[in-house]
Amino acid sequence: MQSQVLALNVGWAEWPLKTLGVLGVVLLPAGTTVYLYLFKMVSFMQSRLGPMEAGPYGSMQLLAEVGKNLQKEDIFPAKADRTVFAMAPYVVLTSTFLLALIVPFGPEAGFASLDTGNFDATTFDGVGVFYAMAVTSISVVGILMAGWASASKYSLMGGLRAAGQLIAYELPLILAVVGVVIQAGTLSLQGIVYSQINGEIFGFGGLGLPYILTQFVGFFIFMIAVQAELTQAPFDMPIAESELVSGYLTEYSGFRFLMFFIGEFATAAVFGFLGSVLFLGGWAVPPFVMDIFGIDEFSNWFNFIGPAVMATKMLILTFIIYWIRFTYPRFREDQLQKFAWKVLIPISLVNIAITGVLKVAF
Amino acid sequence: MLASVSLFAQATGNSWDLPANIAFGIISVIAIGAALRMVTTNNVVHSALYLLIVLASVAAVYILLGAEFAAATQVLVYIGAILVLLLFGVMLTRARLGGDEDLNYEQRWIGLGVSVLLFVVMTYSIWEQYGTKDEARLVGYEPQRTAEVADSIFSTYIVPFEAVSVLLLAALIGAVVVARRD
Amino acid sequence: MSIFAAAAAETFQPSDWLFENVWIVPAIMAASFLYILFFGKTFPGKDRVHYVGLAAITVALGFSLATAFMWVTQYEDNQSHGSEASSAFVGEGIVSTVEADEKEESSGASGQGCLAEDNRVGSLQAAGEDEYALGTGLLTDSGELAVEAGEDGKGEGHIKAKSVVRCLEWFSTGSFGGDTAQGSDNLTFNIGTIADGQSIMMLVVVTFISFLVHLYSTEYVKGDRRYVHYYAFLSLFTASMLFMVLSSSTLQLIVGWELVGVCSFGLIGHWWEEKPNSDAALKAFLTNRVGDIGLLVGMIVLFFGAGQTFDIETINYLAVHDGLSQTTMTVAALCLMTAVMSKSGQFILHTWLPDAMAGPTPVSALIHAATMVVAGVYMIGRLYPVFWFGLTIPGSSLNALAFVGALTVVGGGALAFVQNDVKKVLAYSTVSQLGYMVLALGVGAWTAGMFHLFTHAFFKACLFLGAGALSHACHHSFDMKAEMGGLRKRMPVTFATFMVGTLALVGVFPFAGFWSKDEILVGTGGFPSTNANGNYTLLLIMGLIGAAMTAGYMTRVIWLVFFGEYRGHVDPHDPPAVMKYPLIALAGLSVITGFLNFPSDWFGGLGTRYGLKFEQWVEPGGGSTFPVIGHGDSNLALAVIASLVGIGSAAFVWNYYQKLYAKDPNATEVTDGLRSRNKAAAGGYALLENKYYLDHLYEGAIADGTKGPLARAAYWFNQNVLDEIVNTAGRTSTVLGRFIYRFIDQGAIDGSVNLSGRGASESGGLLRKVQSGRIRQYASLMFGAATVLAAVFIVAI
Amino acid sequence: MYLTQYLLLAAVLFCIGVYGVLTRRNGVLVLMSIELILNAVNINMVAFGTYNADVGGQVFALFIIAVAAAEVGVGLAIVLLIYRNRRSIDVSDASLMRG
Repeated sequence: MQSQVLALNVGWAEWPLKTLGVLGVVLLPAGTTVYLYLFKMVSFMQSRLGPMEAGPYGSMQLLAEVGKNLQKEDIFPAKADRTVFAMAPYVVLTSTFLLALIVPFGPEAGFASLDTGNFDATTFDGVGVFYAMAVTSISVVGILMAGWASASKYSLMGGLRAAGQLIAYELPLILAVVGVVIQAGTLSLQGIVYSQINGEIFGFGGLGLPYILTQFVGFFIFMIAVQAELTQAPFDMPIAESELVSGYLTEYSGFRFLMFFIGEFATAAVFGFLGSVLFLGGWAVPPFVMDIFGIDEFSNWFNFIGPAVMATKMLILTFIIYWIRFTYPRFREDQLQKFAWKVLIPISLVNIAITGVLKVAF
Repeated sequence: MLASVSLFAQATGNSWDLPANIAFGIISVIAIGAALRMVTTNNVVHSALYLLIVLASVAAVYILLGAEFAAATQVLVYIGAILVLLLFGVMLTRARLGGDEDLNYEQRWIGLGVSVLLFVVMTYSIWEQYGTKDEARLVGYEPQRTAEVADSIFSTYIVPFEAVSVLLLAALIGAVVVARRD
Repeated sequence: MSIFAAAAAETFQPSDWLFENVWIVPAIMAASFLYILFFGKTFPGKDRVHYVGLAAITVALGFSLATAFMWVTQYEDNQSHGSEASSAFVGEGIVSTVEADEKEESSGASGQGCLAEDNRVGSLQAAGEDEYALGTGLLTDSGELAVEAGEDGKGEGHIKAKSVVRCLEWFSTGSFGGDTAQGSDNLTFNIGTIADGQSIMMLVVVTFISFLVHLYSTEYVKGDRRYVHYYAFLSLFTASMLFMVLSSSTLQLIVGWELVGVCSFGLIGHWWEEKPNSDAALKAFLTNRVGDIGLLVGMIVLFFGAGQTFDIETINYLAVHDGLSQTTMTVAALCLMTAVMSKSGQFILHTWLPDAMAGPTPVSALIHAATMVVAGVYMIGRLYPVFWFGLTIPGSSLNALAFVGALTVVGGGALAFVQNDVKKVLAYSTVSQLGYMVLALGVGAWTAGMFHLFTHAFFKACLFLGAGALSHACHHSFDMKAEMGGLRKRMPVTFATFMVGTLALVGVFPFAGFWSKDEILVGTGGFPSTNANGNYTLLLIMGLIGAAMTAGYMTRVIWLVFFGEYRGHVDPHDPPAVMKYPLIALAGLSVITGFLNFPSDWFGGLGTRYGLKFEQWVEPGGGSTFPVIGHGDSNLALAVIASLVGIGSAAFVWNYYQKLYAKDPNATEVTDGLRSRNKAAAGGYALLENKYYLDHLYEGAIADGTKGPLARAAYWFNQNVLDEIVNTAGRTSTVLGRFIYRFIDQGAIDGSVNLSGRGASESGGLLRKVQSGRIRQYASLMFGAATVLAAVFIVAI
Repeated sequence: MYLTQYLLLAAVLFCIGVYGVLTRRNGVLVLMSIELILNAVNINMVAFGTYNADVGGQVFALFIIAVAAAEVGVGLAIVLLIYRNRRSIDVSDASLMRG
């Protein structure tokens, strides 16, 4: 019974702490990635001077940007549907927060566990991954709301395009993860981490078995789908500046624009967390490292090291996301849809079939 | 809100009833209010958004009932797919901003009468059958495990499952055939 | 160490990842097939699609070689470790040996979960006694074979490897009622693999020949109109052949069997635009259908006979341990024999095989010489106990299988003399050699049969690919009388490899065929002091006649193709490298593979140390799922006689053509020879030329013979019986109808119909007002009515 | 916790859904109301499943969700078709089947 309702098994005193924790998990990586990648890395990559004025080496630039956006006037377009217009960014952020809620950062470090059944680290059951995929899809509604309520045809077109794209890439995202779920034999995120720790590569257990090795097809599809879910280039058709003048974001400014902006980067970070749990072994370090230090995967140490490990892996994955974003030109709308339906989905289905056969065979 | 529920949970010695009842009360008030607004509002998109609230509340009810997989499916399919599809439909047909006065049928008393009658009959029969009888109590129930759900779908309910998959395919083809432009 | 040790041979369970996962090999080929099928046409430049097939077969070949290597290594390791153990067993005598065997058995069974454990262990006590009886060196009543292993010293001290079986549940059914081998009510069908010497040997043969054929085909079918199709079928064929070879249940075997049949059909009819080709494909398919019915019936008989199981090991186990009644086995074996006769071209169902040469030559080499046609032989080997006990002629120690084989040896060989098409000569030669294999299995020389299968695959593939090279050079013709001759100097490499293949086929020392054929002849036991199982003097003589025939027709081919004057009108050359190297590789193997199983008493110490390796590696271990099989002693005198017979026959034919050449350099046959002078000879020639009139028999006598009378009978039945019934019925109903129309229809029925029609029309007019067409109104009515109905129920109940 | 309260919640939602179906003119809104009805049914399914400690209820709720997805797909296709032909999705206008 305790495990049943995700929110109720938390002592009441933990609530403020956990709330702050979720805020931190969503906002800190968002800020980090914005600063590291959007300000600094892209400047290096594109050989141009990035922000250098605010603070030493431009380190205060982030605060300056936030401050600038907070100061701006909160504009509602004249014909806009004010309630919906105001609600839209919150809906998008809700999706991100709900997603961040279930990421495990250590054996017991996490905000909410959706696991049911036995908790003895051998049989995990629950709806973790499925929940993650489900809450991802909430953001579509927020985007449609933003597009519609702005009372602008650019926004509407951008919103519809974004929704179409998000729905189209939701499928490969889910299907890519199914391979991992089949291999781990559980939907629980914690269970997936443990099964990667306990995995063996041809009898060699020193590395565990990060599923990126066996599910590399799934990993590629996952990363591509994430790229599209985040509407990052080359999948940034919905906010195409040159033709849709920023799509569904056209009419947003100031604080609400900031919320969308944070939502985008925070979602990237949370997907980075999710990707590292699913494919890179989560909060764990390779078992041979554990052996060196004489600890095992149930050790309390991991409640402290885990978040750092996760952050490292997340930064690697988000690096890839932004690297691709700043490298490739934009897809055309029909190419984008074709790519999802005719390439990614068939490949991921084949991947699932092969994974299933191999799971039964080995 | 949930914090207060949790507080009650501890105050009552982890007894399930009180916090769950409070949670249920809050959820049902939200659900019923949103549902009422959904059928009365004059704005199609607002109506769809109220539906979103109802659907989310229903998902919460599922969690309260220990059906977590159904809850996740509710969110994924209803909110992620069906509602988005409905919004698409609204926007492709008549996404008018602001109110729309002729959304309702003039003679709404017929509908009102039928539904009130229906409500009275259903409430009466439910209350008559279950009421606050002891055998209607939900005590100490376990959350239903996802693995069990999967097992029973692929063994006991395999035939309905296959039928549903065929139905989905048929609906897919049917929708394409009906809506294509040629 | 003697009788006892050999009778209840110790076994060990090889353990390796490769044996557990041999399914990967067919899976690779199946993946390649699917890839070529779906993406072949859109492959970047579809004339390069062979890269896919080649890559797949290379990986598969690597896997099979690794598997074979691992098998051999484990075996050899166990010999060095296990020799002390085996001597320990001898000291304790038979009882301990059997017990050890039993332990092995039960642990093996529980480890794999394929065999019903209780079933197996329960009957082991009896089994032990059986083997004891066997050990006394007598023939038991059930016709089991006693072997005197002590004297030849071949099986001594060798610990056989147990097969590695791996099963997964394929599907299970509800109860059929009654007890099943699985012990429960539900029938479970397994899909799995058997890795043992036999299947691994086939794995290597199939992948190796297939690899060479893939390579060879890149040149041979280059620019073909169905290049993609061709490679897709090659992959599918390899996959399904391997699937069949590795199958652990008879159901799976049937699937593989039919799949190779389909591939054969598709490849024979590869150029289906030409009528003879599609006819040949149809003929092959239909002839095989005849056998397939036998296969199905046989397998079903075995399924029920063995207590509702398809598991091959279980069936074999039961067959060895009296678990199957003699009748069951006889019926099953006879039915399965039909399948073997059709697939492996045994006399009288061999007729499709020569016609199958309509397919592309590399395919003939792969399918119709080296692999698919031996599927039947392989099945006999796989279900050997069933065939062995089932086909034993009651009251004698003779086996019917052997006679079928011997008949095929001679019958097929004779036909090869009258063919002008070099591929058809080879096809009949294949028939004849398949006869040898079946003969060997029939006389109880299992190893000799399998060994001949093994060597034959290499040299026959060599010959076929050589024939392909000839045709490639000679304007796509196989007619050795019209288009060839004197090619020795023009195509030296082809000549050399073809010659090696021929020598191996004829059985000249030290080529491969010599060793395997010699073993078969020894195995018949007809020659004095060979110590073999049976005493088939007649069959030995037929085998020797077959050897002579082989030498004769192959000499004829060699002379007509490579000697004399060139009679064609193009300028033939040796083929390009991708075709040449497979030939050379196969020729090389045709020389050396024979040494895998040279007798242990030859070449002094070399023989005892390195001889009979094939036997040790391939032969199944233990008496639990396999009848105790015997090995005849090699006999130098028999080898010399067989060689002399061959050489004599070759010399005779050579002399004939040499004389002919002296008379007229361009002649290919005498016009005024024996045939024109002697009526009997002419008759014999006509008989051969018309292939014993078998095709006429099938078409004229059986097909037409049943067609005509059947049609006439049906016509008569139709005219006199059916029509009469129909007519009478018609007349009666006319009379009846008139009556009914007048009195019942017009009066009663029409009246009521009109009345109800008026009623409906008027009530419809009333109800019409409700039909407003408004969905909302309908919905309101529906919900309202439902509510009212519910309220009524609540109140009423 | 009583089973009754879930059933009553479901009954309320069901009746609201029926009211929506009966009073809305917009085709899409009618579809939404039908979704509401289906959700009410699903609550019943899951509640009875939990009540009887049987996953069957939840499984059938899943089936109903799948069927609802199919229904919305086809329903919206029909609505779009009507809109394309008549430039209106008022279900009151679609009364060609008048007797």
